[in-house]
Order: sequence, then structure tokens, then C-alpha cells
Amino acid sequence: MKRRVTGGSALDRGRAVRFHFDGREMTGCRGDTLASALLANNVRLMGRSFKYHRPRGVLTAGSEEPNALVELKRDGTFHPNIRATLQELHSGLEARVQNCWPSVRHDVMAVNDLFAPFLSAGFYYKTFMWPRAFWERLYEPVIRRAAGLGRLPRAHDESLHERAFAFCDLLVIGSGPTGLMVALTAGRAGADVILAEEDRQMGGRLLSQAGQIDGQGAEDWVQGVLAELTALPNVRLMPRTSIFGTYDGGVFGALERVGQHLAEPGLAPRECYWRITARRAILASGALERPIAHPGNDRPGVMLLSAVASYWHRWAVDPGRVVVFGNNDHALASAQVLADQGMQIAAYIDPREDVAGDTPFPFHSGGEVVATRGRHGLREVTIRVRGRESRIACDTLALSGGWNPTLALTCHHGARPVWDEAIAAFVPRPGMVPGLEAAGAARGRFSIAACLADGVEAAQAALAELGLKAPDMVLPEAEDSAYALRPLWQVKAKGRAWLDFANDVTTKDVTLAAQEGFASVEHMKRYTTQGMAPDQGKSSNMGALAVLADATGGSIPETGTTTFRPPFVPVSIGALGAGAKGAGFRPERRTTSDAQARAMGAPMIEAGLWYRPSYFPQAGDADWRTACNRETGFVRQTVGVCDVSTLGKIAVQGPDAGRFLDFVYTGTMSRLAVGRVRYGLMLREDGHVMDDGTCARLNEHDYLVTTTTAAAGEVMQHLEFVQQAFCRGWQLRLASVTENWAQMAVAGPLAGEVLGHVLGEVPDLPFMGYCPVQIGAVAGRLFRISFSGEKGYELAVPARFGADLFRHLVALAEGLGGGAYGMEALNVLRIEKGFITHAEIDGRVTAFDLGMQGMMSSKKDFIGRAASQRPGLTGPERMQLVGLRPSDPQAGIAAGASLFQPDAPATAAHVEGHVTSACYSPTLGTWLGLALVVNGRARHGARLRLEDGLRGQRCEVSLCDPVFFDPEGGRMRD
Amino acid sequence: MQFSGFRILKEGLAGNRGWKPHWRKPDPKPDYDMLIIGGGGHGLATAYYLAKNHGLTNIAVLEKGYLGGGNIGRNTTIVRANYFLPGNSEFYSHSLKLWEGLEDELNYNVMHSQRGLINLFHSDGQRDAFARRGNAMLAQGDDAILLDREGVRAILPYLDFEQARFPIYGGLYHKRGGTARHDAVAWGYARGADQRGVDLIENCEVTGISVESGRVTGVSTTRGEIRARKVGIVTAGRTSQVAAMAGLRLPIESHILQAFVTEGLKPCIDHVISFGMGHFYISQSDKGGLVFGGDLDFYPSYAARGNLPGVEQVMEAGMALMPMIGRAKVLRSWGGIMDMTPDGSPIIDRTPIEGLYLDAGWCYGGFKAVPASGWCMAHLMATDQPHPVARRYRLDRFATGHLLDEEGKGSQHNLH
Amino acid sequence: MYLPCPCCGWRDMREFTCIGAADYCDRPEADAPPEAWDNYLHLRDNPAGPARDLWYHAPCGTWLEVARDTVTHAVTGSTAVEEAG
Amino acid sequence: MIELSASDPFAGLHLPLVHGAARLDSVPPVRITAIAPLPGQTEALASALGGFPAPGEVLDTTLRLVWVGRGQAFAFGEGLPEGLERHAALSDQSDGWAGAQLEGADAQAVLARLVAMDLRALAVPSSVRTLLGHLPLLLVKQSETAFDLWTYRSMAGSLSHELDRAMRMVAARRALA
Repeated sequence: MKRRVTGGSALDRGRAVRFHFDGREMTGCRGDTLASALLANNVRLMGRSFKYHRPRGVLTAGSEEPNALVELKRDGTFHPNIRATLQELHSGLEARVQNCWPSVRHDVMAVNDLFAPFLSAGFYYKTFMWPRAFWERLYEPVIRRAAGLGRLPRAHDESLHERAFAFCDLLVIGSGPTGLMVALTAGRAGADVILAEEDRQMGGRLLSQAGQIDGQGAEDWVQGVLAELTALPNVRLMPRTSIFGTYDGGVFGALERVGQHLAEPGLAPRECYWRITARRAILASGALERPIAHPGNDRPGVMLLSAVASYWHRWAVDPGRVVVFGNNDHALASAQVLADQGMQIAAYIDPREDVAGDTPFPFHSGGEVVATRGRHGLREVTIRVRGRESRIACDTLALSGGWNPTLALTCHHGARPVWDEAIAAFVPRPGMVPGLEAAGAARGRFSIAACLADGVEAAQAALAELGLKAPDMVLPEAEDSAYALRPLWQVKAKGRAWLDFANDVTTKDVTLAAQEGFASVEHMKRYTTQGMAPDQGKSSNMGALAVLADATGGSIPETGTTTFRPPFVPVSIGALGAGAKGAGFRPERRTTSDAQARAMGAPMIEAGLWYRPSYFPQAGDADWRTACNRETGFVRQTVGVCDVSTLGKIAVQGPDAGRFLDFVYTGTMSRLAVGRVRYGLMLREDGHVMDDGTCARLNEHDYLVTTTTAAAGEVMQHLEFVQQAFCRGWQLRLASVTENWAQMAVAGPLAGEVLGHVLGEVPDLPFMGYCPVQIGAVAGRLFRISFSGEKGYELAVPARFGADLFRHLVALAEGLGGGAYGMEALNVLRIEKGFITHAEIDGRVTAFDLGMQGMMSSKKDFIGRAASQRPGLTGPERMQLVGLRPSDPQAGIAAGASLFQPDAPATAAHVEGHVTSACYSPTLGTWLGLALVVNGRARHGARLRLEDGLRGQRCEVSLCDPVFFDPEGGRMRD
Repeated sequence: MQFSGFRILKEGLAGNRGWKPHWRKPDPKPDYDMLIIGGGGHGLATAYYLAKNHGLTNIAVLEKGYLGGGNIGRNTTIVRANYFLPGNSEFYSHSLKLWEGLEDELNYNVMHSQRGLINLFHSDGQRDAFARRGNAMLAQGDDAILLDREGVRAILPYLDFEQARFPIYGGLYHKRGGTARHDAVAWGYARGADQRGVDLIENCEVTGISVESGRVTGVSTTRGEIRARKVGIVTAGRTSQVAAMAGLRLPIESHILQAFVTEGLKPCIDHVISFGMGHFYISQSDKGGLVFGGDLDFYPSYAARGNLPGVEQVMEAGMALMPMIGRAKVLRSWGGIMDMTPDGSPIIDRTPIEGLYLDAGWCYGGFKAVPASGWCMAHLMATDQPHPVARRYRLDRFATGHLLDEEGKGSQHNLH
Repeated sequence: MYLPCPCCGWRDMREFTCIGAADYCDRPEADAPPEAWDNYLHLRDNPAGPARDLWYHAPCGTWLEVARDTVTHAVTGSTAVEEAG
Repeated sequence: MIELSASDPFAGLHLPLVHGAARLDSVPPVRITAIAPLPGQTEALASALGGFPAPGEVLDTTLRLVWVGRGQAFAFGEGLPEGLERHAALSDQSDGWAGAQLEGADAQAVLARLVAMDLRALAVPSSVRTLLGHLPLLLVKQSETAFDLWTYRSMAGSLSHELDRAMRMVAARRALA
């Protein structure tokens, strides 16, 4: 470690850590970040810039880093765009540079830099337009490959991620002098406090400077406060946690790095996404130092002064010969302290003419840095002092253009900060986000003493709002120096001066944008891409705004600010979507017969959240259709068994239940006899069909409504609404009982025999009848209903008995030559009968379209009645439900095909309708379809041409009644 | 000034000092033939085509902020023509054809990139619905290919084909679908309209609409009164407020749609992809950011920002579909305000007030419609007749029941 | 965002479904003219500012009208639909 | 005539699960009757039952009465008084719900991964209807370290999967500390 001095408060100097960077093995210390370890190993070149592929080194020591983004190996693959400044070193860490080829030192794309005059802001809007086809084929692929930063591996992200919820009285964001005092004050008051800090260590800037607090070293004071906070049970410390957004209702998004810094995190998540709900919050996020836009300011070795100080104090990184270029008192004081501690300050340059100091290093007031040299790292700077240029050899140029309060979180609700001329920066106003106030440097109070005092004050105000008594606090003594600066937004000299390092936006680009009329700050941002890189312009937006103001002749506050949008720091999609990969995306609903169906080899398909068997294969089946035909045959010829438990079941109970059902169904249910079942249609209030199903009257005041599987939730929500909004005080209650009952369809000519075995004796139940039954000791329900057109029953038992009932029924059916049937056969059976599903009820059809206008009672009001009478919802121009038969019975047809007149062209103007459902009917030996066709009911017998261009099918079909099989319905009634 | 590679070379050598503003910044005149309220994509395109197709140049676009600052600057940039209902199908088909010539038309590179759109489906029922859609697209003369699972895998091998909660059955591939650079569309139309003499007036908020005996006579603005014979309201996201100035109550409810972009990445997603089981769509911009979004936040809002439950829904869908993106980091999120109508389709029509026209209700599909919307709105304002491809976008269709409900969700505004 | 369920108190937005403006509670009489139904089903004031909208709290089954500001997202109260007007 | 045998909603899910300081086990089957008083009948019902729980309440009379939703309670256990149907809609829910108990020093930490509520603030005993991840949830707080978690029977697998995942991560974090 060539560039390491003694000390380093963050380091455990005794613990060497080996790691790899770009294939080279290096050694750091425990406590290093990747950036500090690289600097200590004298690696300054850490990446290439976005557009010109210029060599770049680290600028900052925090999450705001624009340059030092690397690819990091984790979970067996590389993760892109990892900030070297935030990534803690661990043994075995492997990182590599990104956005360069073949290597970071020799990057072919650096040729772009030579063409910079032609690649100015927005150049791409003006060219690449000819010839037209070349955009997709040539220009765009080249641009895409050149752009981007890190590579995203295509392998699934196998990292573990976690989401968690936390609640507190007071969230303190940042643990510098302000945040610590807030937490201490609120903690002593007994408030439920969360103190969140992005860094591994709490203390903020107190970790990076030498001053004294209460007569002890700043770091010792921090340790003392932390010891007290740790001992308080009502205070939770959350290090490594970035608050990334403010949302409504006191909600804050946060990202905690849990296992990211560990060589072996085990089953601990890489990151945890926290949703923190706080009654009050205090933003104590401090301030960020800003660079100065001078020619050549993007070379590796150019850093922020505060970063140089942090690397020196915390990580013992020797920056070599340092030139400091600052425009404020803080910079000068800082340079003096660093020099006292042994740093080689080669010179201090300050544009202010009226400052002077008794410094141990050369002091150039009225000076500016006008150029830099060094291909892969800084070697020399050129300064201009009162018109005279001279060169200074150096390794590091430390910039300090003043400080910007870190106020982004206060702007996430759309409010704008105000300009503070005294510090030449924007500061937050009170109340920009309800419940959140900024304190300390985050609102422009820069001295340590001011921060400590402001922290106490902010905490007291929050405690008062929380109804808690604030303790008496004695303010520690600390530095309270003034902060004076003269804004220097750009050094006007020959050469390119960078604003946005990450996106390669220079002062010239901003000036050009203004020249081309993009003078509004939003236009400038969009035209130049200023501030849109991974650092979101943290170090550059302010400077760009000032340059724009200069170019347009306006003041900075007149020119405005850009919009701050969440997240404040980039957050991985894996964390925000924690747990959703694979099966975790949505709950799985399994019927009681699920295990049995899987054991029988049935492929399970998704039906909403449910799984249902597609078909039950047998040895020797050629394909799924063999099984489907067999199962259809069971029902038509012997007996089939199907689990229909997924259909929604809603108990409607009470003296007004019938009246209520009359209001929600198109038909009348109140006159249904006890023990009888009726088919019903429910409409949406807009007059279209919502769902269909049966309604059984179990008792005088007890109805059971069934819904389709797909619409069960929607229907329940709808019924609750109708009841609560329009039926206030009616004597009825609703309850979903879907899950309590396992329900099995037993259908086919031999259905009665199977039931006889189960029940002992089959009740003499008419078609559409219901009665309670006993299966041994178990009370069940028997419905004589049919979705297949055969004699059929549905037998319901409490769900715990479902698995056993299914097993018995299948065995009994198999004994009679039948067996279980799945969704494929169920679909064939219902199409043969012209029964509809949501393939037909697609949300656009009316009862009229389905030929069910007769089910719309004219004697009462019901939901959807009025709107269904709109002129556009009935009439011959509507598409109506019909059956389809191909003229060639073996001509396969598929749902989704279009229908045309036999000789009409296959164009949109001539579409007559489309196929909604189709199958091969083994019963009838032909393909069948259901379709919606313009004026279809009046056209039975007509011949149309079916076109399925997607699948290359074309055939003649004839329209017919949708009930293909047993149109009189004798089989299910008898 | 004509833009070209040669021009870039010439200006570059001359220090880029010759570039001129892309459009003028005129002060409003007291009187115009026509006013367009709203300087977004639709308003600027309307002005452009009024000038270009109808020779009307004594017109002004009034924008309360900066041009292109509304939804045209805040969307996921998808361009497609994959609708299936008569009324939508021909309109979006027309729009796509205009997109295909837009760079030549405007002499502005809007980076329209026909990289292909794939709508995934996850059940037989969804496949059937997409088959219907695809066949309707073919009948309209547009392109569509039905991919099976293996067909999707060949193009998008990085999707989760192994453990997805809702397996991928296949996809509907629309090769001419793609993306465009959203801001450039606004700027291109602005520059084109300006060159033809249209006044584009920024920082000019309309505060009232003057109506005399049932006829519009002009507007009040923060920059003074402006008279006009005809006024078009093209203010998606604020339509209800502007229309209320003329006493109109509209079939529109405003909702937020959040969208997201990640940090820049090398090319990894070449197509536009939409997930069928959870609202999620994604593409990668030319700068390398993954641009993606999902469903509405669902509550009425004008706040242009969303909440975490909405964020989580989108991220969860992304992880369910393509787990590789777990490593990508969201850089920025934003919210657009959507005019949601009771059938999910837009309105381009006259209003009960003579001389007042409405272009609104784009729900969250307005970006791809920009060229055709401008084209048809210009036709309507110039001729007082609906353009044939927009004739079903009537304001009274909800009352009459001649609906255009692509989603089949019914009259609840936020379900479309 | 949290919403006050009249039954359960303040709950995370994720537990709720919003169906839009509370106009939907004012169902016209059965024989009302078509304009009344158009007004009820489709037309909305769509205010930018204080508004009332309809939400369903699925966990407990309560429909509620929420008083909310569509610009600031401030939530000021709620009433159970069953107890409203 | 056949005799049917019962099966457990958590069959095959390998309960109990123990990770670190949290343990998950199924709640033994119990009779559950949903009781929803008809409008105006709550008082009459309460006197017949010995009380009727307000939102969030758990009442222990001869049965355990747990508030589960808008005007609805579950009665856990046998021995419901006769004649309640005059005052309320009753439905058997014994088989509609699957219950598991999460217990241990880390129980709250585990639930903080899945439930968007501050469970510290709830009384003992009390009930809450909310979500566990995407699952519908009836949560009964038995103590500061024990929670009964009920969801629809068909989702028992997802319930235990979600909890298992959260328990493992909480335990792994403990191991880091």
C-alpha cells in the first residue's frame, strides 16, 4: 500500500484484506472502502466517462460519486455500477472497471474525445436521419454499444433481498453533529427514534476532521454519544442505511446494505428495502461540497477537498502533493489543518483577492486553475494569478467551490427550495414535506456549533408536536467559525470545463443549449442530459444552473432549480421487488385435490391464483388431445369427476336476501323455491355482463351464489358495494364461503351410481335442485346442476374432507369405466353445449349479445338495467353469440381467428366477427367454435370465411345455434 | 436552418457558434385564427399539421410552462399499433405510419426505433385474446406474429422460463413497434410549427375561456386577453380544469402513472416487452437506462408523483418476469397525470360550444398517438369534420353506448 | 400513503382498492333520464384539490368515502359508505 | 356409503419450522363459526353470546370471539348458543381458514418483513385483518411473542413459504450480529 500514512480512524490496520481489481491482486485493510483501498494502492484511474470515454478517478468519498463506478463480483456474477466509495472491502472482493475496451488504460472509444466538437449537446437530434433504414441497422446499434455504463449479466439475479417495515415517532436522517444531537435529545425524551446513516460508521463529517467537541476529540465525543444511544431501548441505530425517498403519510423509503459488504453473508440478504413510517422526521443529511468547473477538471487526481480530507483522516490515504483550489473560508481552514497534520500542500489557490493567510504553503489569492495535465492521472496544474500563468507539479487537485445543503428529500413532494445568497446555495423552506424538517448543514447552518444547537432545537420542536417533554440539554462546545465564500461557478479559460462528470456535460454544452433556445432549466437538462447520470447531478446541477443563468443573463433563483425525484440514491430493483421472484410473485391457491391430481400426473395450469388439472394422462397417450377426448367420453358415456371448488361461493343470508339478489341479478331470485337452483346473470352498472353462475336457495333466508373462478373476488367486492351503498339497513349479510367447501362435479349417465356408493341412497333431486346430504358422519350439500349437458351433480363437503372425497369419487368413477376429467375436457363439454365462460363474457358483451335479453326482468330495477338500454348496446350492428362449424369437420379452428364474408378481402373494414372459443368435439366428430358475429343470431346457416393469418389457417364455416349437442337438454334433465 | 451531418461538421469546426434557437419566443398577438391550449406533444403536433396540411398559420400554441413539459416529457416512450377494436385500430395504424416518416417530415432525429414489441401471454385464455388482437392487426394491414414459448425464448432468453409463478406461454410480436426519444418529438414538432409561422408562447397560462352566445371568442391568459375564432383544448392531465373554464364537465378522471429509469447499462434489452400477468413494460433507451412502468397508482391525483405500493407492484412484476434486472438500480422515478376515460379510449371531437374543440382522454397511451392525434385534431379544427380514422372518438359515445373498450373493464375510469 | 378505514383505523394503501370519485354512490332513480345515468357513470368534476373518492378495504370488507386532496395527497378523513348520506 | 377422512391444510409442509428465535407451527383444527349480526341486532346478539367484539377485539366468553371484519366475528370452539340465527347470519368457516402460530423472541421481527403494521402497538389479545405479503391475513396477537396467523385454506402453502423465507433471513441477520 504505497500511499498509506499512519492512522486511519476507519481502519483496522492489523487486518490486511486481499482483493482483486481488474485482475490485479491488491491488499487493503479491514475498514477500507474499495475506493480508499485503490487510492492507497496508488490506483487513480478507476473508470471511463460516459460519452468521451475520458479517464476518470474518484471525486468524492460518498454515495454521490459520479466517476468511480465499477463492476463487482457477487453471487457468482458481476453487478454493474457499484460505487467504489460505498463498497466496503472484504477478503476475496473482485471488482473491475466498466465502460472501456480493451482496458481502462487503453480504451478504443476514447477516440470520441477527439471528435468532441462534433458531439456537442444534442448533436444526435440533428443527424443520423439518412438513409432512413440506417437508424435501426447502423447508427442506433453503434450508439447503444457506446453508451451505457456497466454490463448487466443475463443470468437471473440469485441474490437474496428482503423487504421490511418499521415504525417510529422520529426518524433522524443522518448522524453527523446535527443528527446525533437530535437523536440524543429525542432519545432522552423517551421518543421511539430511528437514526439512519448511510455510512458504515455513525458520525458524519465528525469522522473526517480534527476538531474538538466539549474538550475532547470529535471522534471520542461521537463514541460517547453513540454509547448512550445504544444503551437507550427506544433508539434504533441503522447504519449502512440510505433514505432514498419521501412519500405520503410520513413514509420513507430506505435501503440497508446487509450482506453486501461481507465475504460470506450466509442467508442474510444482500440488501434490505425498508419502508419506514415516522410520525416526524428530521433531515440531518448535511451538505455536499461542490467542485469548480475549470478546464481539465475531470482528470484522475482531481477530487473534492472534503474527500481528500476524508481519505486522509479515515483511511490514511496520502494524496501526495496537493494543490487546493477553493473559494471559501472553510477550504482555507481545512488546508491549514491538513498541512498541520503533515499533508503536502503544494499551493492554495483562491479566486478571492481580498483574503490572505499566514500559511505554511504558497497562497495565491486572486488565482484560478486554468488547465491540468496528466494522461491517466494528474501531474501538473496551470494556475493564473492576476493574468499570469504558472505551473505547479502535483498529484492531487482538491476542489472546494462551496457547499450545497443536501436537501433533495425535502423536494420529493414537488416543493421548491429557496436561494440563500449568503451561502450561494439553495436551502429548504419549512413544511415542504409534512412532518419533515431539515436541520443543521442540510439547511445551511454550517459550523459544528450551529449544527449541534440546531439539532437540539429541531428535536425540541418535533418532541412538542409528538406531545413529549424535551429534556434539558447542555450544548457541547465546538468550532463556530464563519463561512464566507465568493461563488465561482466556472473558470473562463480555454479548454473544456466539466460540470456533469458522469454524463460528460461541459460548460460549453450548457451555453450551447441556451444559445439554441433551451434556456429553461428543464429544457437545458433534457437537451444536454445534465444531471441524468447515476449521481443525479449531485455535484453538478448547481453549477450547471449557474452557468445557464450566466448564459441567459438571469439570476440563479430566476432560472430555477431542476426537479428532485426519488430515489435520492439508486436502489436495486431486486430490493424494491424483494421476494417476488419465482413463486413469490403471487400466492398459490391449491384445491384440496391438488396433491392427488399431481400424483395422477396431471399438468397443472393457472386459473387466476388457483391451480387446476389440465388433463389426466395415461400410458400410451399420443398427446394431450388423446386424454382430453377420453375424458370428454367419460362424461358423455359413463361418468366423470372434476374438482370445481375454485368457483366462488357467497352466502347471502337474511330476510332481505331475496330482495337483494333481485337487485344484483338480471332475473328474479326472490321467488325461487327453497331447495331450487337458478342460473343467473349479473351486469356491471354500465350494462355489460359481469359474471354468470348459479344461485341456490338453501333455506328461507339463506341463498348460495356461485361465481366463476375468475370473477369471484370482483363479484364479492361488487356485492359488498351494492349492499353498503344502496341497500342500507336491509336485513341481510354476505359471506364468502368459497374456501370452506370442497365441491366435486360428478357428471355423466352413471353419475347417480357413483353417488349411490357415496351417499348410500341418492336423493330424488330434480334438475336444478338442491338438498343437504350426509356422507357418513359428514354433512354435505348436493346440487343437481350441470356444466357439461349431462346428468350431473355437484357434491360439496367441508374442505378438510375434499381430498378424500375426490379420491373416492375418482375410484368409483374408474370402477364404472369413467374417471377424473380436467380443464381441457371441461372446456370441450361446455363448448358442445354452448355454455359461456369469460372467453365470451370478455367485458364488452351485453346480455343481448349473448341472446340472454330474455333474462332481463322488465318488472324491477337491477344493477346495469338503465345503462344496458343505451342505443349502442343492442341492435343488429352488435356482435352476437353464435356457433360455428367448419364445412370440413377436420379443419382445425382456433380462438382468435377473424371471420369475413366468403369473398370479402381480409381487411379491417370487412371483419364480421371473431372466434371466442374452439375445440375438437369427439362427441360430434368435428371442430366447433363459439363466435361473436355481427347480427349473428339472424344469420344462422350463413357461410363465412375464417381467417387466422397468425397461424396460417383459412377455411369455410357456417353459423349456427351455439348449442351443438342435445339442444333440447334432455340428457341433463332426465 | 436545415439539420444534417454536414451542418454538424461545419458548425463544429466553427466552434458551434452558428447554431440558432430551435424556435422563436414571440409575444402573443391580440388576435389569432386559432388557439391551441397546451404545448405538449399533441398540441404542438396539432399546430404543426394545421400549418402544414391546412395552410393555417395565424395560430398560436399557449403553454403555461415550457414546451413539452407535460406527459410528452414523462412517459415510457413506446410506439405501437396493436389495437383491435374498429375505431382504435385504424387510428393507431395511421399514427405508426406517420411515425415511420417523422424524421424526414420534421428534419429532426426523434430516434424512432422499430426494435419490436412483444406482449407476453401466460394462459390459453390470454393467448386467444392476443390471437384475436393479432388477427385484427393483420386485417388492418399492420404486422403481428404469434410466438409460442420457444419462439419467445429464442428472442428473450433471459426471461424466467424455469420458475415463474405464471409461466410464459408465448407472445404477440409486433416488429414495427418500438420507442422514440420523447423530448425530441415535442421539440421537432415545435421547430416545424415555428418554421411555418406558428407562434409558440411559453409561460402563458390560460385562466379563462370566453364564450358568447354559445360560441367561443377567445381566452384570458397570464399574458393578456387573446381573441380567436377557434380554440382547441389539448391539455392532457389538466383537461377537466381547462374545460371547466368553458362550463364543461367531462368523462375524465385524472390519475397518476409512475415510471422508472435505471442507471445506464450496456445493451441488454433489445425489444419492448410487456408482461401479461401484472402490469409491467420495459425497454432500454439509447443511453442505456432501462425505462419501465406499470399500472396506475389508482387514486385520483394531480400530484405527478406516486407512492411506494405502486413502486413495489412494478418492481415485483419485473423480478417475476426477468430476474436479471434485480441487479439494475432505479435511478429516477416520476409520475405523469393521465386523463382516464370510462372506456380507455380518447376523445377528439367538437364540444357543445361552437368553435371549441377537445383532444383529450389519452389514458396512458398518448405518446404513440401524438402524430395521428395532431393530424386528426388539425383536420377537425380546420374542416369541422372528424377525420375518418378518428371518427369514433366522439364525446357523446358514453351516453350512446358506442364504446371503444379495449380492456373490457367497463365504465370505471381507473381500470383502463 | 395511509388511509383511515372506519373499521380498522389507518392502514397501508396496499390494502385498499380505489374505484374513483364518490359520485358513484349517488345512483339515479331507476326511471331517471339517460342524461342522469351518463352523468352518474361517466362525467366527473375531477377536482384539483379537495375531493372525495371511493375505496374498498378488502381485509375487512368496508367501503369508504375518503376526503383527500388530489394535489397534496393529504387525507383528512373518511366515512363508511354504509353510514354516509 | 363411505366414511370420509380429514386432511390438514398444512399437510406436506414440514411444520413446525424453527429458525433462530422463531418457531412456526400449525394451529390444531377448531370449530369456527362466522357470526354477522343483522342490522339493528348487534345488542340482542351480544346479550345472547355474552358480548360481541368491536373492531380489533378478542373476547373470551365461553367461546373465543374474534373480530374479523365489518360487523363480523369468528367464534372459535364448540357450544354456540341456540337461536343465534334470529339475530345474525351464521356460516361455518371451520374449513375455510388455515391457522399457524408464530412464536418466539423474533416473531415480531419476522412479521415486520411481511406485515405493514406496527404490531408493537396492538393490545394483547387483539385481532387485525390485513395482508401478509400478498396473502389475506387474520392476525391474532396472543402475546408480545406469539401470533396466530390465519389465511385462506388454499393458501396455507404460500403462508408457510413466506414465513419460512422471512424467518431464515431474520435468523441469518442475527448470526451476523
